[in-house]
This record gives sequence, structure tokens and C-alpha cells, in this order.
Amino acid sequence: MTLQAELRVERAGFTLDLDLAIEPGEVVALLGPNGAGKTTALRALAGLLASTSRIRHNGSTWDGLPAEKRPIGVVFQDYLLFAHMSALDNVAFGLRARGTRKAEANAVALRWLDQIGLADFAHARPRRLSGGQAQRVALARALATSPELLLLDEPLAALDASTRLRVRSELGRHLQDYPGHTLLVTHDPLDAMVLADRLVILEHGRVVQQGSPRDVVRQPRTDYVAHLVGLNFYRGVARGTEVLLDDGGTLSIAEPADGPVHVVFPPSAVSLYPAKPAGSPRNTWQAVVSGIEQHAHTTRVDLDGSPSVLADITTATVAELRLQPGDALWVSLKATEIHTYPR
Amino acid sequence: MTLQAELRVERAGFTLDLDLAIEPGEVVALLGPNGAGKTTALRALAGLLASTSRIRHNGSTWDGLPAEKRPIGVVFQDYLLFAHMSALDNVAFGLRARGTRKAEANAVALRWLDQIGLADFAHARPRRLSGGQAQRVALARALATSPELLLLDEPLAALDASTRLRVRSELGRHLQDYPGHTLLVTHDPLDAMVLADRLVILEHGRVVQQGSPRDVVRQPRTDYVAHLVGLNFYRGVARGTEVLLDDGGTLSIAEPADGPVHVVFPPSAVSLYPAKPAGSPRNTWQAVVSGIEQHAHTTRVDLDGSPSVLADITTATVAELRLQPGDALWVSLKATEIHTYPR
Amino acid sequence: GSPAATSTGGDITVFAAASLTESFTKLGTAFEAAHPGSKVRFSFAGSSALAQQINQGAPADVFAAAAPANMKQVTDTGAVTATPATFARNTLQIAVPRGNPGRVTGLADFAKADLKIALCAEQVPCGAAAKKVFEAAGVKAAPDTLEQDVKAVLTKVSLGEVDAALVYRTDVKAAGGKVEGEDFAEAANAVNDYPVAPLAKAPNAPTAKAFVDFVLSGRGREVLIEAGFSAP
Amino acid sequence: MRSRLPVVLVLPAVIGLVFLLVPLAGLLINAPWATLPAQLFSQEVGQALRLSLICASLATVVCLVLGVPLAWLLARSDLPGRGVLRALVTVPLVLPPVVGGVALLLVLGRRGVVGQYLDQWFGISLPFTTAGVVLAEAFVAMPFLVISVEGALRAADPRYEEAAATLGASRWLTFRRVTLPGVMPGVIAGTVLCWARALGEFGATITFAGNFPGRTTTMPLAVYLALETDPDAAIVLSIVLLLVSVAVLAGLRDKWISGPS
Amino acid sequence: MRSRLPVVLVLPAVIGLVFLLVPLAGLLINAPWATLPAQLFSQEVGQALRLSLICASLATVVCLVLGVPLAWLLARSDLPGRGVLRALVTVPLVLPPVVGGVALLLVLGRRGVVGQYLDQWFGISLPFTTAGVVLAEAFVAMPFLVISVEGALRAADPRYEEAAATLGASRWLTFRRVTLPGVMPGVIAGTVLCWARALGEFGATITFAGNFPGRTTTMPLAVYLALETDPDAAIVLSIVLLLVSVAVLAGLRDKWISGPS
Ligand SMILES: Nc1ncnc2c1ncn2[C@@H]1O[C@H](COP(=O)(O)OP(=O)(O)OP(=O)(O)O)[C@@H](O)[C@H]1O
Ligand SMILES: Nc1ncnc2c1ncn2[C@@H]1O[C@H](COP(=O)(O)OP(=O)(O)OP(=O)(O)O)[C@@H](O)[C@H]1O
Ligand SMILES: [Mg+2]
Ligand SMILES: [Mg+2]
Repeated sequence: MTLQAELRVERAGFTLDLDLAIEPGEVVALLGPNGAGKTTALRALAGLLASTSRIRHNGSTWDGLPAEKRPIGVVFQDYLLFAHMSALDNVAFGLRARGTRKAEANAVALRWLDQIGLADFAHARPRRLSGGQAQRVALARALATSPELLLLDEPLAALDASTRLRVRSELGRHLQDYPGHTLLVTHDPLDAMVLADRLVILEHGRVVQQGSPRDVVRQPRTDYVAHLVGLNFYRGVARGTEVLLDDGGTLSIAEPADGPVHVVFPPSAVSLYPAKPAGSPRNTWQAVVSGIEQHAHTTRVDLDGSPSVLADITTATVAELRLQPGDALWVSLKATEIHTYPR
Repeated sequence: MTLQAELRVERAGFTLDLDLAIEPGEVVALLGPNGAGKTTALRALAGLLASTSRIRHNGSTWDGLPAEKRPIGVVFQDYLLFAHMSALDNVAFGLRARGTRKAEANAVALRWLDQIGLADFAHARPRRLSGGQAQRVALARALATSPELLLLDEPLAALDASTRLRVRSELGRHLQDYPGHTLLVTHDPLDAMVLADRLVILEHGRVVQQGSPRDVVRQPRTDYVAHLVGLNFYRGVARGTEVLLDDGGTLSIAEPADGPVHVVFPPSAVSLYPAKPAGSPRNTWQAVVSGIEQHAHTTRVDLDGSPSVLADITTATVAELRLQPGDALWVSLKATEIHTYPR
Repeated sequence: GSPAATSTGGDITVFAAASLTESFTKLGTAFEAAHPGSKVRFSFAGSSALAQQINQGAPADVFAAAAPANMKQVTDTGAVTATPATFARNTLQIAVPRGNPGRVTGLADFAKADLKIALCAEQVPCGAAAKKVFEAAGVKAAPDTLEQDVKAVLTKVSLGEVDAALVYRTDVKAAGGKVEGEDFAEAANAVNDYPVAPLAKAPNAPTAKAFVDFVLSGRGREVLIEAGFSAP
Repeated sequence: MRSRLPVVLVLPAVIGLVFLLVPLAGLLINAPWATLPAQLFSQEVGQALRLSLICASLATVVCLVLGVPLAWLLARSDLPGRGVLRALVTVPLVLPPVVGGVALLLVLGRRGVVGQYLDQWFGISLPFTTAGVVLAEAFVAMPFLVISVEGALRAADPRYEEAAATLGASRWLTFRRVTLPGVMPGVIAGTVLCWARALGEFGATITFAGNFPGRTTTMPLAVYLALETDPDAAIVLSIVLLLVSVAVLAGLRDKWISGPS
Repeated sequence: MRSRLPVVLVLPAVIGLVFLLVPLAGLLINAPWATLPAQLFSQEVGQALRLSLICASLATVVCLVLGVPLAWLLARSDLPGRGVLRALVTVPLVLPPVVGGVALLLVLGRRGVVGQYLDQWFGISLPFTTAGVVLAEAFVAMPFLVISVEGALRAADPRYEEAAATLGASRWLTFRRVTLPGVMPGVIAGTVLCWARALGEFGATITFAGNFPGRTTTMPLAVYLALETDPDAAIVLSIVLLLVSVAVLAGLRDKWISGPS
């Protein structure tokens, strides 16, 4: 019952080579930087791309099956709502195409519109919808046919923060009940974390890491993933409780290790002092402020040093330290906050 | 030198009524739910919309000026790159339109492409670019003409997490040096917070709140804003150190207040216990788990009760409590974590 | 500039009915030979179109029409002031496809409903003539189509689309072996005259006059008779 | 909110308009208006006008039914030799209509390649019938529709068709419900061209279908015959034809012409 | 990756193709091939063919220069009475070409409303000249271009023009660099229609420009004259015209026809 896909797409200057297995009921999130091949993978699965991919499902193969014969639902990155149909007709389209009678298809479509909070817009043309409204209609359109494989290309990207929360948890609920296979392409680590059972990280058309959200969050394997989950990330070589970082600098760690390791710690584990601090933290070094960003409840400070580091500190501390780019500070970090794992 | 705009747009079922003043060098972020009228406001400023708006800048009025006579740069929500031109020609277009010679325009455009990391794609058609690459080219195209008013309609929405960080701080740097007026439409509170000097929150075509990012974060005035900044938010009436919440429940607060107030506290201030806790927190009440979401470093729990509340707890706690939707728990909250301010 | 208005001395422009294409081209060559230094330019088109053009000031010297009615269109407006002269006559023939599949033997067969019959429309000369001969013969013709010109009729006969048609003998002759022509007695009741005249504002009046004379001369008559016309 | 229309565009546009319209004005000025009412209400003119409108409309329907799929095939399939096919489709445009009529006779006439069997087996004879008129007009007018619609299809974004396919829509359903509504402006432009061309068709019609009042005499045929004897009457007839066609086309509401988007 | 082509679309498409192509096959079968080479290389035919190609191409240029702006005006401006204007533009399509020729004579002839002044003041006389042929062909063919391009413009997304405006592009620059390349497929379709129609133009040409070998006798006129004397030769001439036009149109590479996107 597993959906087994070996996706192979060749393009000038780009090769996608992605083996993907999705269990029934499982939600796999495909993450990766722009141009990594996420949309390409999704199109190959949907049958919208001539490729040498091989897809097996339920003992049968999808190879050579045209898109309309595949039991799929797709939400496209730029909606692709049919401009000449009302929102209702857009949502009902898939059901009508699969032979549902008009009255019934419309009833189901209306329920879907209601569910996404757009019942009032049932008879509006897509042109009259705002970006986010259009995205929600596209979502409803793909879900209305209860497909076996649901393909979502950044389904929440255009939603505003509060709608996003709501639609995300709705989507999460639907995906939980949903017996089919889901592939979710997204940029947003939070969407992926909340919605997916497994993350697959794609870079340059190849998988660089996969695993449960928790594993990926705890043990990122590339700069991109570390960025994604908001951790300071280094490569180094451990000798007991010392790690010699590849890009310069040494860190003391609590649990001894040996050999090449990845080193991570959260920006919130970093403390900043105007002068060299005395006391317990074994890791202290000097660094220069290169950037300051005000976040909602903290301030993120970018520091150049050996190693360079991101620190999240309270806004009060920023005021107290009168932080300015160019300031030299002391960085301090408890060894217990540092997590290492083999490369 | 302030840009003064009174934006008035009438549509069937929608009215925009927005007074906006942007100082030179100031970045104003326009936030609001889908359909609030953000894009409409931006189009009225750009002169792309017949409206009764009045815009004054530098002692002259823009009323009746067509878009091409306004010193503006716009990044559209869905890019609108010219499909038949290379990325380079797209970026050079505005300079060429303003009379720059071809060689020079191309040189400037190439510098811009380099800056956004797409120099290799200078001769690629937009169709060959991924979503995020296209968005970055659109950004470069708008910035290349050094406009006096920069209008950005969700310029970072399609960028992946790590590119987003990079482009955001680049954009931030550019906006800081940039002597003109900037209006940034976005859904992302973080983008707004990082990039903007002032937030203007729009709902149903009207301003519901505005102020510096810090003020807005600390004292949200609507559910939408509270959601945006991730706070629990209630309306109530204070009598001394007690607040009677409009939707049910009572909270004890540390600093006495009187009359109608807003009440906020962060989800991280909430603790959960399997049994009624003894000890200092004066606010404890029973609630039922209605949803659980795994975030990167914490777990967010949605609780129904009086009042309903969001709690961020560590993943360890979740495992320890064996949380399941439907579980009844005790919620506890320190009075000192609660912030109130007059309605 | 206008074509024949200049002083090349012998240049003239002749507007002639399309049915005269072959014979007038020959006449033109003969005229040039007989009048060294002269050059005859033709514009062949439908007589009525030519009449329109002349009335709109076309720079022509001579007009040779396929019917007096067309000539009248230009005399009425004063574009032609000289009296037009009849230079040729044409009579009708029964035209049938090769092998005569409809076994048409005379005008009476034109009343048979099961035969496909083509005639010219009454508005054009051959149609008007056909009407006259049917009236004279007391035959009530049952045409399937009323064509706008003789060539269209002839096309249908040669392709076997119709079993019989009335056309001019010159047209039968021009069609070569593709259609067979049959004379009939009543044809004498409707003889079509071809008029020719120099134009009042002919850019090259002397040569125009000479060309008209040449057409009316014995030499001209010879060429026209060769094409199937009869002498006026 | 947009700026003044640029002279460099408006000037040629106005010259173009004048170029197209002044000759018509010339016709109107020179028309013998006195005879217009008599002509308008004469039985023959009425008959010819009715026949013209019916035949042109039927021919347009034939063209739509056959031509839109053909345009789609040319635009969307990957047949080999499409370029040549596309060029061949334009041939009836270049062919002098009279020769087109001859070609139709050669194929569909009584002795024609196909026509002889139609006649022998089914007793169907197309020349000299109203059906023949429709056929001749369709033959001449179809390329206009095909080329216009194909152009529109090529300009349309094929990803909407992909979206429809992922929703389970067959190519046919996609074509009907997504592709076609999406290119409606192009289809309507093509239909207008096609109808107008069919309405004005003369050469192929008279050659293939002949000229018999009430059966095959359409307005253009009546105009030609009138030209032979009474050019003024011909002008009046033409004006009648023009007025009717302008009325019909202007009657198609703007909304219709701009498509249902 | 896409499914089989649906019969319900392919069947009418093939019928349409057959309907357009079989008559041509009929012509080819019945053509007296023996005389073809002689015709092909005769001086008059060469002359007529050259004149046809030159005039049709010049007429197409005239139509592009005047017609594309006109289409833009109809599609993008908010002139009052656009519906009527659009209908009026199609008038030369409906007008029997001979009447069109008469109308041109009435306006531009030596006695015409405008022509008399052209003649008196500038000594310019258009009828019976090669320029007259170009004019007559342009008059008849322009509506095809205008209607096709207008359809394409209406189908195009106007927001790209807005984007250009915000970048400081005037309407003219926007038109040249954004609008026009965006609707290239439609413009090319219209150009093909226009050129083909001009190439086959007969009625208006012979009426307005007369029939002077080497000056105004284009191929269709030669065909007409050949019909008078030697119908077989007429068919051969038509085939020559067809071959040349198919060669030219098929020669436009697919890439060109599908536009530069
Ligand atoms: N139609 C196309 N032709 C050629 N190359 C393409 C095409 N579409 C995308 N590419 C290239 O293929 C690669 C993968 O693109 P893809 O759209 O799959 O990226 P993505 O991961 O979806 O990015 P984004 O997050 O920006 O949407 C990119 O390098 C892109 O430039
Ligand atoms: N062209 C239009 N015609 C009619 N109504 C429109 C049109 N465009 C938008 N609207 C309506 O105007 C309102 C404001 O739309 P707008 O696009 O400005 O919202 P927005 O704040 O940009 O939303 P989003 O964040 O989803 O992009 C919405 O109610 C929308 O339905
Ligand atoms: Mg993508
Ligand atoms: Mg918007």
C-alpha cells in the first residue's frame, strides 16, 4: 500500500534524483531552498512532466498514466484557479470531472467553501478574490475529490498569519483523518513541522536529510536545515569534551565524543556580556556585532567571531547593552546547551 | 517631505479608507488579514486604480498622475515578470524606460542580479526560474530604478527559509540606506518587525492599530494583531487586581487597573499540570486540550476553558503528561506575566 | 502618374470586356505593327466594372464593351461623346458537355425538369438574349442556376454539372473541345452587339480614333470572325 | 488613472480607421438614397438578405464545429509536419474564390471525385442547393476561424489545462470547460471574421452553388448582378448588407465580445 | 505523459482538415501538369507572381502599421461606442470586394471625394497604379489583422502593462516592449491571415487598380483572365499561387509562429 516513487528528471543544468516512499495516511513534507526541485518532483508525481520516473502504488504502476487518470489532488504554487468559473464551480470541477451529478457536486463544493470560510464568495470569480482567498479556494478544489495522493505546493504561502493558523490546523485535522498519501512542498519549517510526519530535505535535486520533524530539528545535517530550524550549526572534530570547529574556534561540550561531528545550539542559549564574564560557562569568546534584528519577543543579534554566532537576547538586554553594529562583546555559552552528533 | 496619502477606494461590498503618512527613509509595513485591502491600497498609491485618493509629496500632488509618472517601484504579489525578456532585461527595463543607455542599464541590472545571487540566471527567461528566483528578480527590477516610493506586496512570500533570511537582511540593509518612502505589504509579522519602522494594521479596509513594532507587539488591539504577535489576548473589565473577562473567566493581575482593558500574556507564560497545583500562581483553572501542534523547539497546546488559552510547553513536558486532545488539565499563570492596558 | 497621359506619342489604353481578351490581344499586336511607334495597353475586366472606372475618370482612350447597356453607362455621363460603333456581333448556341449526356437536341429540352440547366442571369447580356429566344420559341425554360457571366456557365458545362446551357458561340469556340455547341434557329432573335468608342477625354485621341477604326476595318473583322464573332 | 494615449499609437490607429471607414462614407454619400426604401422592402432583397444571414450563420456553425477542434489540434498536439499543415489550412484564403468553387465542383460536383458517389448512392447533389451555398461559404471562411483560434490557443497558459488534468478532467472535458472559455475572446474574434467573410462570400458560392433566387442567391450575388445593370442599386444593396452586418456585430454586447472572464 | 487525443475532438478536426484539403487535392488531380513548367517559367506568370508577392507584402506592412495600433485602441482604450467601431472595422470583410473597389474609386479616384484634391494639388493619382493595388489589398485585408490582434490583446493579462507603467514606461514603450511581444502569436496569426487574404485579393483590385500586366495584374487577376481564355491554365496558375503561399507560410519557422516566449 506504500506509494513508491523513483523520480528522475533531467534538465539542462539540473537533475532531480529523488526516491520517495509515502505510507498511507502519512504526510511527507518536501523542503528545500528555491530551485531545489520541489515543484519539479511534485509535477513528476502528478504526471505533468515527461520523465523516466517510476511510481508504484497498490501493486500497480503509474508510469505512463496521464495526470487525469492518477488519483491525485494538486494545489499549485500560483493557484491556477479557472478565471471564468465561480469559486463554487472551481471547487465542484473535480467532482464533475469524475462524474458526480451537478447538484451533488455543488453541495459538496459549498460545504468545502464553508469549511474554508468562503461560503459568501461561492459565486465570486477568482479575479475578485484576494491572494489568500484564492489560495484557500485552490486548496478546497484539490481536497474536494478526496484524492489518494494529495500534492500541495506551498498551500499556505499566501495566507495571512491568523488565517494561516486556522487553515493550518484545519488542514492538519483533515490530513489526520485522511487515509491517502500526502506530499507537502513548503518553505515554512513550522508548516512542515505541524503538518508532516516526516521531512525530506532536498537540495540541488538530491535528498540531503530526512526523518521525523523532531530528529531533523535536533540533528540538522546542512546549513540550510540548521537555518530552517533556527539553530547555530557548525562542523567540527571532537576529541573528548573539546570540539575543534572546521571554520575556526573551539567549543567545550558536556558529553564527550570523538571524530567528526555536527555541533548545534539554539541562539537563545547564547548570552552576551560587555566584559569577559567570570563564572561557570566554559565557552566564552569575543565577537563583533554585525547585525541586529527586532523580533516579536526577542532581539536577534548576528555576531562575527570565531566562531560566528547568532544570539537571541531580550529586548531589555539590548537596551541595557546599548547594542550597535560594530560593538565588540563577550559571547558565553553553557557546555550543556551544546548538542553534538556524528557527521 | 512627508508622503501624505488619503486613500479612498469604493468597491461593491468593500471600502478602503486609509490615511497614511510616510516619512522619508521610513519603512511602513501594512499588515492585515486576506482581503483587508492591502493590495488595493498599494495599487491606489501606485496610480493603478481609479480612485478618489489624494496623495501629496514634496509639495506637489500625485492626484491624476499616471503610474509611469510617479517615482515608484513596485514588487507585485505574483511577480509579473515579463515572460519574453531575460532576467537581465527585466531588471534593466525600468532604467531603459527612464532613458538610461543600454550598456549602462545592463551593467546596473547585472549588479543587481549579482546582489540577489542570480547573476548566473541573467539570460534565463522567467519561465525557467523557480518561484523564489522569480520573486527575487522582481525585487531587483523594482529596486533598480531607485524609486522615491517603494511599494512591496509581500516581497518575501515565495522565498525559502534560508534565502528569506538572507534576502530579508539584504533588503533591510538596502531600506536603511534608502532615502525614499517605503510601504511594505506583508503577512509575516517577523518580516514587518525586522524591516519596518512602523506597523499599520488594516482590517476591512480600515486601520485598526498602528505604531512602532514594539508597541504593537506589546499592546495588540484586535484578535488579528494578537494572533500575529503570538499572544493570548482577551477583553475584560478591571477592578483593582481582578479582571473580569468579557468571554468568561477571571484573571488576577499584579498591577491594579480600572475600567475596560485589554489583557495579554505569552503562551510560554502558561504552565500545565495534571492536578490542581499548589503554590504561588494565583491564576489556576481547568481546561480541556483541543489541539496539539509540534513546533520546532516547543509544543503548542490549544485549551478550551474559561478562558480558553494557548500554551507553549517543552516537548519533554508533553511526553511526561502524555497529552492527548480531550484531556482535562489545570492551567496556571503567574499574575506578573499578565499585561493589561486600557481599551 | 497617370499611365497614358504622357507624350510617348503612340501609347493608348484600351478598356475591353474580358470576353475580348484573346481577340483584342491579337488586334493590338496587329495595330502596333500597322502603326509603328504606337503601343496599345489593355485592361480587360467585366464591362460594367470598366464602365465604373471610366465614369470615375480612368485614364483610358478606348472602351470596347460586351453590350450596348454598358456603353450606355458611359455615354450617359458624358465620358463618351462619340457615337459608339458596333464592331462585332455574337449569337447564342446551345452548349452541352462532351458526349451530350442529357441528349439535348433543341431549345424545347430546356423546359425538362429532370435536366440540369444553366442560363445567364437576365441582368447580363447573354441572359437577356436567352430570355428573348425563349420568348420567341415559346419555351418555358426551367433553369437551375442563373449565372453572373458566360464563363461561369461554361465552367459548369465543361465539368458536366449541367446538361445544357445557352452561351455565345465565341465562348463555345474558346472552350476548345470541352463543350459541344449546337446552333438553333431562334438564335437570330437575340443578337448581341459589341460597341466600341473612343473616350471624350482620351489622353491620346488621334491614336484612339485610329484604333477604333482598325477594329472596324477588314483586318479587325478577320480576327473577330476567327474568334467566332459574326460581322455587324 | 493612465496617461494620455500616445500619439505614436493613436495617429496610425486613426489613419487606419479613416482608411477603413472613408470609402464606406464615399459609398453612403453616393448612394441614391431615394431608392433605398423601395429596395429595402422589395421581396427579392428580403429573400436574398434572409438567405445570406441563414447561410452565413450555418456556415459559421459548420466552421466552429470543425474549425475549433482543428485549431486545437494544430496548437496543442505534437503532430509531425504541423507547420506545413498550418500553411495548408490557409490555402482557401489565397485561392481565388472562383477557383475554390471549381475545386469544390471537382470534388463534390455531379462528376466530382466524391460527389459522383454521393449522387449515385444517396441521390445527394450539393451544387445548386442552399446546402451548397453553406458549404462553399464554410470552405472559404473556415481558415479565418482556425487561424484566429489557433493564435489564441498558443497565447493561452497551458498550465490551466494541467490543473484540470490533475482534477481528473479528460482532455475533452478540459477543452470544453477550461481551454475554450479561456480563449473565448479569440474564438469570438475568429467567429466574427468567419461570419463576416461568409456573409460577403461571392466567387466560390456562385461557382459551386450557382445563382437561383430564393435558393442560392445571397446578397453578394444580388449585388454583382445589380452591378451589371444598375450600379446605384448595387451600392444600395451593399449598404443594406453592411447595415445588417454592423447591426448584428454591434449587437453582440461588449461583454460577449470580451469573453466571459 | 498526456492521454490519447480525444476522438470527439480529433474527429471533427480531421473532417475539417479533409474538408479544407480535399478540394485542393481535386485541383491538383485535374491540373494539366504537362503545361505547368511552361506556365511557371513564362514571363507573364513570373511578373504576376512577383507583383502579387510584393503587393501582398507591402499591403501587409501597411496593415501592420495601421492595424495593430487600431486593434490596441479598440482593445485598451475606453472610447465611447467601441462596440460600433469594432463592428464598422469588419465592414470591408462583408462588403463584396468589387463594391469595395467602387467605394475606393469614389473616394480616391480622380473624381473621388479625396482623390480629386490629391490629383489637383499633388498630381497623385492612385487608381491603376501598383500603389493602388497595395491600397486595395490593404483595405480588404486589414480587418483580418485588426480583429485577430484585438482578440489577442483582450485575452492578454493587462497587469503586465501595469507592471511596466510602475517601472516608468510610457504607454508607447509598454506597448512596444511588453504588450506586443506578449501577443505575438495573435499578431502573427493576424499577419498570416492578412497576407494570405491580400495575396488572393481580386475584386477590389481589378475595380480600383484595373488590370495592367506588370503594373496591376496580380496572380488572381491573371487567373481571372486565364479563365476567360484557358480554364486549365487558370487552374495551373492557381496552383502556382498556392504552392508559393504554402512555401512562404510553412517557411516561417514554428518558433516564429509560436511567438518568442
Ligand atoms: N520549465 C523549466 N525549464 C527549464 N528549467 C526549469 C523549468 N522550471 C524550473 N526549472 C529549473 O529547475 C530547477 C528546479 O526548479 P523547481 O521549480 O522545481 O524549484 P523549486 O524547488 O520548486 O523552487 P521554489 O521553491 O522557488 O518554487 C531550477 O533550477 C529551475 O531553474
Ligand atoms: N478586481 C476586483 N474587483 C472587485 N473586488 C476586488 C477586486 N480585487 C479585490 N477585490 C476585493 O477587494 C477586497 C480587498 O482585496 P485586496 O486584494 O486588496 O486584499 P489583500 O489585503 O491584498 O488580501 P491578500 O492578503 O489576500 O492579498 C477583497 O474583499 C477582495 O475580494
Ligand atoms: Mg516551486
Ligand atoms: Mg494582496
